[in-house]
Amino acid sequence: MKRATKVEAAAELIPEGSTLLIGGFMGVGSPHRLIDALVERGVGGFTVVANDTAMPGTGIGKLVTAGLIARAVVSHIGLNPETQAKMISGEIDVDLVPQGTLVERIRAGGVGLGGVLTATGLGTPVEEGKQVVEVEGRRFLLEIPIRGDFALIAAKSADYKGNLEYSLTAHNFNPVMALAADTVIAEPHTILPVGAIPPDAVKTPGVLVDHLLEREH
Amino acid sequence: MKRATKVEAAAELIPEGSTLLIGGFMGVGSPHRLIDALVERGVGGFTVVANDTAMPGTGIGKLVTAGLIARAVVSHIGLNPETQAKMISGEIDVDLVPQGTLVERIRAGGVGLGGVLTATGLGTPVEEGKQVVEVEGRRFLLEIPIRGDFALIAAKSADYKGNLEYSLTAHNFNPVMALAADTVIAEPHTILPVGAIPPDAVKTPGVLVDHLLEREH
Amino acid sequence: MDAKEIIARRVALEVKDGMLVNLGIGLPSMVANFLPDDVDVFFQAENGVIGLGARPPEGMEDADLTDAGGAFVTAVPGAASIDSAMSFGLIRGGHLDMTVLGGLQVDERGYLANWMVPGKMVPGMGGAMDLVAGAKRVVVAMVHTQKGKPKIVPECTLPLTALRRISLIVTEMAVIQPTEEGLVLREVGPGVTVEQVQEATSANLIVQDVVQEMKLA
Amino acid sequence: MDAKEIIARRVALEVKDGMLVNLGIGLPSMVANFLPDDVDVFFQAENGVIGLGARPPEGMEDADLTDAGGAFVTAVPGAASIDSAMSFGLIRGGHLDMTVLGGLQVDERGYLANWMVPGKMVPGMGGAMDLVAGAKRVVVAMVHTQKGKPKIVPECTLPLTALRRISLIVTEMAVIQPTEEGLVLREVGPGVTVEQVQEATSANLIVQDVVQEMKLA
Repeated sequence: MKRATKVEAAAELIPEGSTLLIGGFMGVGSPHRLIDALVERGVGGFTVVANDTAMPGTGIGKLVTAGLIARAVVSHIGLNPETQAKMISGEIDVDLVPQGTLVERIRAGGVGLGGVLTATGLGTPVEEGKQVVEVEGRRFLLEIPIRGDFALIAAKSADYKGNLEYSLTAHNFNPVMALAADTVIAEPHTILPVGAIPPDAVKTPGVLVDHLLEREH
Repeated sequence: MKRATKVEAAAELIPEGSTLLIGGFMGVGSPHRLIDALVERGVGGFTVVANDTAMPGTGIGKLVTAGLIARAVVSHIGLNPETQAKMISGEIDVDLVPQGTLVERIRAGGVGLGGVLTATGLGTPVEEGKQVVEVEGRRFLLEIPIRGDFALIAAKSADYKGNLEYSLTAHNFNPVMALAADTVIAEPHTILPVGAIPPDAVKTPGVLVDHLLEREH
Repeated sequence: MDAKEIIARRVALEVKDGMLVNLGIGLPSMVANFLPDDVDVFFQAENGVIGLGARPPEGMEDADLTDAGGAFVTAVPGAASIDSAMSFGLIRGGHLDMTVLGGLQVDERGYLANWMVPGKMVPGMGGAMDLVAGAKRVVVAMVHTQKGKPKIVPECTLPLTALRRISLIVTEMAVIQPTEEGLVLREVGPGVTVEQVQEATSANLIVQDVVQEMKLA
Repeated sequence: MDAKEIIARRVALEVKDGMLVNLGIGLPSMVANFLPDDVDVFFQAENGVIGLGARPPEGMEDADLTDAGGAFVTAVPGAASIDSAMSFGLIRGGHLDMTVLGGLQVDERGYLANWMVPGKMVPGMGGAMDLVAGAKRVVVAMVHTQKGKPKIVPECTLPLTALRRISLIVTEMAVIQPTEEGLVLREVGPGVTVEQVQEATSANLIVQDVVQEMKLA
């Protein structure tokens, strides 16, 4: 059983310089209350692994504005001019990863694979510095796992065992990130009694979740 | 939209010598009506990729008894003495693959990865003939994708778009196999009207399913 | 009819019944407006929905249902929610029948560059590299020239998106098919001559006997 | 108390509150019967359920809810259904706190052989290789000797299950901990002497000053 945590207490768990896997796609399905609490607290130097940095004023964009990100491993920063400016000024080190490769690298980190082979990125700048492996005459890039110290994920609902359900396009990176961090903090919209989520509806088993945020007021 | 197919017509689609991915774990979650139709029809020489060969009289065990399997790529044959006897007599060529590696190889085949690296099997007979890849000082086996000509899968329910839901431990290999074959034939217990399965409950999107078996009578 | 509408209408004719299609943000997304009523397709957005529908009526938006550009959408009956691993599993695994993307350059090899202009625009590749590497058909929908400068060039000077020959280029001036032999001019735009296309194109175009005028949906 | 009950009771003491535990078929599955009431654990079966419960009352079996041996089970409140990819993702990814398996041989390196006897028994490795390679703790539960022949040996003569030093051996005669230095005898069974353990063991045992008698749950 997991007692629900106050958002400020959850933010306090995260030391300066941690690697954070943060769910969401352009802010949809991001853990917004946790992000606000991190901004409020002001401790940073984070490496953030996420699909994107959203827009200024939204989701991960707030962490960018607050200057809490030292490094971003993302597929896209096109809609956040602040991230682009901070990349050019050298304030944020940006590592661009193809979206499908990013999610597979995080999955590999979560399910104990030593790496995966993909044709995505061959013949592009993504290939630089990577091992190329040939399988049955075809060339592939070897992409290695990514793990986080913390995964900060959002969910539609949880139960007090930590089982999670997600909603529509708010799934995105959340279920995979729940596998790939030492400590998983989940921010559900609502928390249900144990037994209220049918086994077949669970997308993230509660055993993966370390901390559950209090439900919204 | 997919018109539901009679089981005999579905079995007729499958040529002699095809590679079949067949869902199920000790017969639980196997496409039992399809298997019965294949036995009835008697065309064989199949390569069967599955978790196991169940028991005589159950699921894939019926294909073994009927002599329709030329090669089996499975993790376990311990509970089917017929498979063991046919392996020893040379009638069935058995390729034993660790269960977690088997499901990742099928997934790789389905999601377009050129292979995955795993520590499972290192230092065991599974390592024989395989490429060993070093990543950050650790050794891994390179395991290559598996695909089928057909995937024969079972589901709890479908809609007429082919969207599938699964039940409890009848999930097992079915959702992954649905990704990894040229032609996917799904055998649901029931078929619902389009729209009756909520988007968040769909585990296999209908776009992956080519043929839907008529519901049970 | 403006250039973008010509392009969108022509691309719409490439969409066939039963396809799973991904439309990029911007011009490509206009294609959905010009599909014949009898074409039954599923639109996929890489952020995780199969069965993307039109914009919702005002007041009926859902924060958890957006397209890959973050715009509110609806879900058609039979839609499925998927996470990013499944979304890109479908893309990279060849389950996507067609993707329509914008382009900065396409060259005589049929290679596309569409994700960065070094020193000027580094938005990140997002899902583009996976889409181009993995989709069954890749259709590039773009205006023929950029400020008078040809975008269809002998060899891309911008970083490539993938080492994969795309399937078709549709501009307001021409339909061009990359082949092993080079770029074949298939159709010209309304009122456009072959000579005008050649003038606006720095790549060599293979002109066969019959070059038809575009049909428009 | 027979040998198997001694082993099961002793292993039960290794199960701590909050753990995710996989129990193998046969002897290991008996461990569930001896857990203290105040220990809140989830049992996982590799065929795809987290939160395995006791056998159902007669007439309340469900064909889609079995353990990895195919026996009918129930699901506790808060259970989750998972497919084989997730099941082995949890196992290989280090999310399983403990696995209890049977053994044919364990050697001074702490290596386990438990899946085949060449020329005699080739059931396949099933999930054993992934479990031993991936679980946080691997406990081998087995009778101390096989027809009088030691099973704890200097070096395994049977094919290994994994290149991983297991965590603990529990027999009816002893609790032995494999370490970098070798096999340390931690406890003796009820009424068993250190000398009797040494006689029944062909591997070298490190015997420290204090060897306690097993406590039994």
